[in-house]
Amino acid sequence: MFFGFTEEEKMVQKSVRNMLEKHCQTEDVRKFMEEQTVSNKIKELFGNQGLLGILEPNGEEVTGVTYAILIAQEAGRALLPYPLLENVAGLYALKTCKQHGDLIEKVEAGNEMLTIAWRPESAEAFATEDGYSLSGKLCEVPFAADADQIIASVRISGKGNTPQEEETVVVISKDHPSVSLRKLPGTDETYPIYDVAINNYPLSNANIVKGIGMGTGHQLMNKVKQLGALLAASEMVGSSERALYDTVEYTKERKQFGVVIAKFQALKHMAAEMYLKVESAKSAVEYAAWALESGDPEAELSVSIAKSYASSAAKKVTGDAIQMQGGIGFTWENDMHLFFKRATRTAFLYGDSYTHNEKIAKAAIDAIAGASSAAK
Amino acid sequence: MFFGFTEEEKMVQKSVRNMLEKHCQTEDVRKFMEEQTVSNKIKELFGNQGLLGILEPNGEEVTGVTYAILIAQEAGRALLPYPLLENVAGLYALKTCKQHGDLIEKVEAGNEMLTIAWRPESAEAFATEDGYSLSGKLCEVPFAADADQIIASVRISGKGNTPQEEETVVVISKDHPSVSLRKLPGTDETYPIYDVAINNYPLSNANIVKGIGMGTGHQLMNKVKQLGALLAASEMVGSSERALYDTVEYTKERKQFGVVIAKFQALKHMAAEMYLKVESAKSAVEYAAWALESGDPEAELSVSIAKSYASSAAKKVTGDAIQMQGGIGFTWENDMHLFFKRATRTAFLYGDSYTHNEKIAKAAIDAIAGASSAAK
Amino acid sequence: MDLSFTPEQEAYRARAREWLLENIPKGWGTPEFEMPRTEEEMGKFKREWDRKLYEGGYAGISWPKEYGGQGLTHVEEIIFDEEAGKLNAPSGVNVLGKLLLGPTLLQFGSEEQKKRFLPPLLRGDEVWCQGFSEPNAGSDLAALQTRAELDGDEWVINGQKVWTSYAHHSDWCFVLARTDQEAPKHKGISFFLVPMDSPGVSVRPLVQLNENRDFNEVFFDNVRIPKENVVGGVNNGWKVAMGTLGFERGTLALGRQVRFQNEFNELVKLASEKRLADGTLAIDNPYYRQKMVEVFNEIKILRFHGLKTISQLLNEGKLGPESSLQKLFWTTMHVELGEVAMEVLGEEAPYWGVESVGRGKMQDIYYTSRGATIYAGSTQIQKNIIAEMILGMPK
Amino acid sequence: MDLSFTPEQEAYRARAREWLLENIPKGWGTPEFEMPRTEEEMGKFKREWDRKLYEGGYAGISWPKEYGGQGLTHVEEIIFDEEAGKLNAPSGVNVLGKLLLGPTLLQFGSEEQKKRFLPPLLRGDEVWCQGFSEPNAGSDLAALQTRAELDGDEWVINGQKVWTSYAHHSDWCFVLARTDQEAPKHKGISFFLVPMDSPGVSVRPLVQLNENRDFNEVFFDNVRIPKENVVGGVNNGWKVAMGTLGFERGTLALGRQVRFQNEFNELVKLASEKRLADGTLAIDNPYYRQKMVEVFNEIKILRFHGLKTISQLLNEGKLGPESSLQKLFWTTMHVELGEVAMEVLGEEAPYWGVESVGRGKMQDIYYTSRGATIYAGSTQIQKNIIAEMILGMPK
Repeated sequence: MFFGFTEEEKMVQKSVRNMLEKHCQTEDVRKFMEEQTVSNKIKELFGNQGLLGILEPNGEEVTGVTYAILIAQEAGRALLPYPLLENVAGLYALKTCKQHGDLIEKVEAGNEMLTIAWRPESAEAFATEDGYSLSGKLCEVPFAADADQIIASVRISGKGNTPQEEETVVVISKDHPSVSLRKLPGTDETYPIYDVAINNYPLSNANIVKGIGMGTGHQLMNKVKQLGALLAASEMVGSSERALYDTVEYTKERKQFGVVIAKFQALKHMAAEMYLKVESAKSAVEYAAWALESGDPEAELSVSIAKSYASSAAKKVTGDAIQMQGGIGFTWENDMHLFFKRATRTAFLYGDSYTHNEKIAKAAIDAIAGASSAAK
Repeated sequence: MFFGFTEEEKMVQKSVRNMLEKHCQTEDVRKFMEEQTVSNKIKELFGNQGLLGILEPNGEEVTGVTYAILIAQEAGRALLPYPLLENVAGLYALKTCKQHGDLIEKVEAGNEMLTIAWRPESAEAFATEDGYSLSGKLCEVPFAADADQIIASVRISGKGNTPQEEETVVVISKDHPSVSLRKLPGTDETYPIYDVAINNYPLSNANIVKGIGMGTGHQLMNKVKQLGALLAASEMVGSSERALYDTVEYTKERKQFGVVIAKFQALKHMAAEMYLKVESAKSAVEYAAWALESGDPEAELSVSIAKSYASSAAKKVTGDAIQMQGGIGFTWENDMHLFFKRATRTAFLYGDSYTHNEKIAKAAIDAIAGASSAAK
Repeated sequence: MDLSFTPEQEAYRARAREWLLENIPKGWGTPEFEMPRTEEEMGKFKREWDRKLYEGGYAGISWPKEYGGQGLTHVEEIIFDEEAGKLNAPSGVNVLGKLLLGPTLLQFGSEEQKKRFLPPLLRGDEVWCQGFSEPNAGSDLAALQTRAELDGDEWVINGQKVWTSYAHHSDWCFVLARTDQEAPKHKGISFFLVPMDSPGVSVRPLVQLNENRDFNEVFFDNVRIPKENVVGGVNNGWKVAMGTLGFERGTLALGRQVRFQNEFNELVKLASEKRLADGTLAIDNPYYRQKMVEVFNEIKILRFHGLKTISQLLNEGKLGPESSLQKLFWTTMHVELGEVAMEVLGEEAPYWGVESVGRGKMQDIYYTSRGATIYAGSTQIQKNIIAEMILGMPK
Repeated sequence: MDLSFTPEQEAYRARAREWLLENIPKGWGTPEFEMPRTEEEMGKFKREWDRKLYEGGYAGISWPKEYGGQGLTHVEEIIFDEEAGKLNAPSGVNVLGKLLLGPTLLQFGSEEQKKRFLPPLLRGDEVWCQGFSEPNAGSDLAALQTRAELDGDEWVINGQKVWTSYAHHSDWCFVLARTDQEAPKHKGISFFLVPMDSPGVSVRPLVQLNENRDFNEVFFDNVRIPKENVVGGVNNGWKVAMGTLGFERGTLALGRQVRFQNEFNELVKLASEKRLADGTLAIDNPYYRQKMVEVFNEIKILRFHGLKTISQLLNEGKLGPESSLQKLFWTTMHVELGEVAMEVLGEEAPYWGVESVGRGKMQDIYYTSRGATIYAGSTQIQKNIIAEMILGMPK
């Protein structure tokens, strides 16, 4: 029984934090917001550290999840303008297939960048002479403009009796002429999102990661989505924790009515409630990481709990941080709005609270009800 | 434009408050909780003051609603162990029919007591030689043991093409041998509730208040339920307002850490939020009273808004009052739990928040959606 | 209790509506309408609207005729506000002049001041901004450090203000400054009228988190103004300012309420088109439905509060601390409206586009509502006021 | 991170479960079970259970063998608590002895005290109650006025305690009393062990709002106890008491969590039978469904918090101020559970009967949960502690 982190895990977290405190200050984040191009420095750092390939498939289990949530937490804390989640979860996906060694190497080294199409709307491939031709729309693809390869789950027509069986995970080159992007305007400019339109992309076997009529594509994408949701939850823990602590420090300096405002009980109690939410989200994320890592039967449930709770918590905490800082917290110059907007985006993507709660209801509540009616 | 009360209205409210402050202190309420019998003094007082018959039907409008909410507010403030709502709304029902003059007189004088079956479960009457025979169950009948007459909406079989058309409002004698009672155990012992079972009660024309195959019974009961819900909402305004002010006074006396606890900002802010809720519920009740009184087309909607909002508000305010008073607030000796339990009961009866919100959704939200889709 | 309007008032409403329909710029509120692109053009556009209102007889509706007003009552004022709200009419640039300075001058100003300042204010010739808050005097307004010293016939003002809405469009600013350094902090403050084109006044825009640029910092560097530009007497500025803030918190309730109702209606429209994962519409889903109704109920209750306030103003001529209740209520409700709207949008909440149904309106509510709980007396300050002034809990 | 149990621990779990199944009184938890009718009989029943636990080897699981414990770890303790919780096993009467006094003596007691008091405590021969709070010392515990004065070889205690759970069933009471009137209020307090049958001790039951009669007032009128019945040194009682309260807030988390999970399961059962006005089941209605899941998530997270606490206890040997977080979390969650349960019941919420599905269980949660946010350090006090001790915000 050990609910905590090893010295090695703590060291990795600390080194990522130090690295990002140095190279990803909010000025750097604001610079990204204007230029919308991932800095080479960031790519290089993550490549050099060998952190991106931290997840490894191992049957039903996934190794490295504990490291991954600690790294994602730091990405959230730093408002990292880089698709960390997509590269970490994407590399996991590639590693489930033997033929992508070259790409894996490039991505791990920071020389190529992945992204993931979290919500493929209607992408479907039809057989051609040489393979398949893929067309359709991929929604909510982060950093698509900067990414080199897109991982997506698409249907290959006729390769299964159900849409689910047809689902196949593929990796495609973003720069192919059949691929076009449209940036979705949003408030979180630290993590741009694109719609991707595909018009007759020639798919060959080399593009396949998992699937073709076995339902395994669906299974893999489901696991990748769990990893995405968990890392997103951990990101939110990091960003809301920093919003809380930065705000608490501010209240210790800001004076009104002759005293530092940290002395006002109303603000103390707000801060205590924020702390409660951050710590609770953190426990939920940590537990779910262990569950995924150890192949616990409640792993998927635990991920949904973590994402649902962390989403509500992060919106509330970062919103309250603005309130606690008062007028200054509502200005563009102040960093709080960056945390609030990032938390808001992350809360609604990777499955919002309603969606995960409904999954939980199906898995747990209906089971309890079923057990009790069966017992009668 | 006058959103307020006339001097006369204020005087009536004041006189009821004075009367109840004298004759319905919490010791009196606690005595009722043990004996479960309405005090003759209370019956006599309401009879003498001529307050019970304050509502008068006037086409679609109802006169006297403003007075009625002020009286109900005082009943709530005093935790009055007497079916005020049922007698006021019940007299209104009787007055829509010409033949109940004698009964009206007796009830107004405090010599007989009415109650209302707010949720008739399955009461149905069948034709016999002399009239009809009524059997079935009436749910949630307050003070049934003490009441002389029960007003209920029942179906008269065959007198209409729909159950709604068959609905008929009747008044029946509680003491008839075909009527039996079962007290429902509950936490609010200031307002006991009964299930009433009826087994072949002989209904004659003399029992009819409204209906017999015209759908007018349904309409009347609908109006009576609106009056009940509104008066219940006003009751809750009274009880939560008193819980708030009594608690605020307590915090001005109770000392901890060397100062009166009213100085703690956390308690001040709780009190401010409670005040906001009480005042908002009050505005909603007052507006709805005016709407009913003036036959406003949004009257029914306004009643639902008032009951829904007041229900949530009263539960929260009276619950927070216990919290503000601390350990002493959680004891039986302290009066706060009486307010909390009364507010809880009143919140869930007369239509709970969910039910009224769904009515509002049907009336307003769906209308907005319909208008916008029609506009396309 | 009489919440109906007289036939005369209903006729006024009809005329107001007709005037608005004729005068609101064509296409306003539709995607086709070409909005002014720069802050400067926006200022001009809004001032144009202020001028139209004046010409139409809809400026200073309840103010005395002798100062350029219409000499009607608050009822006509709220009727006009409601109608303007229903049609989502543009707002003018002289909001603070009409809402705050006008009532303040009517209550505390000298006859000369009223005659000099009110008519051009209503005509849209002189736009006003408010110089109250300072970097170190937010919630604790009385801690303000801007100072004014008498030098011959002129006051010399030095200091910095912040959160000054519309300063960049304004001709005048009403400014609180310390005139007695020795007095207790509430007692040495005066209320000044300062031309924005005075030498030494400079304005720096402050961008808000919702990317609005309405707020500014204003710097006063040896700004000289005539001795008589004090309202309500030297060192009496705190009392005047408290009156001003009461106006800020209390009135405008009904016009605002109608605009919230419009926003809510747009949310319902979205919910009636938004398909959930299970294929049903959000509007038919009890979870979203109940949440939306909870907000709807509060929007309605806001109207009731507003009617009560107006009624009190009509019958007693003034507002009490219940204006704090009003401000606390609507700002909290607006945050909830934004949150529920985002929940309804779900995975589409974080981004939007011109082709999306909501056109970013819901996101705008979500972000913008976070400002109103801070400015004009934060939620925390309003709760203090309610606890202390209404419930009598000790400081 | 390793949240699994070893095969040995799993074997312990299986044995514990088996023992519980054999030893929990037959019919316990079913409507047929004949519950003790009087408070006195209830006390006897619970003490009987304490004795059974001792005989079974399930008392003082993590306490040293030399004092009558089992010499195992906190892991076995939580395993037993979880299994007892799953079966809704009865609770004993010596809760405060085991939860608070035992750990306090183990940390602060002399060797003689441990030897004298711990074994009979575990055997169920000596039941303990806690004499901390006073009418004027609730949240401000250090303001206590009960005093103890040395008279020869004895302390003489005078004063009044309140909220003393189980005093009417207890043999001993651990009491905080002031031993130095002159010292600053935290510095003149000592921690005493007082036999309840001493002349001058009297007990008056306090009925709670949920009609429970577990609490009492206890009066000390010239009660004389031996000089050596002080724990942790004279005038050092505040430090000892703070240790005691840490135990109160932090441990027992997992057993409690399982009981909440049981309550939640009963709610789900109700929701799967409760028909709404539109004929559908509450459990299929997204509104109730989402609300229930929100509570479910928090019950699960309570378990994660509990595992973390236990892990800390195992690895670092002590708990920090995060026990406040735990208490704040579960008490708030329990209030929500009660509220959601009542909402699901709807019009049936305010009353119940033996024939109703919930048998009043949900109402019991609704009302009882209002006490836990007050006792053992109210919500407000826990938030103060978190802000000051964890976040470092100044007093």
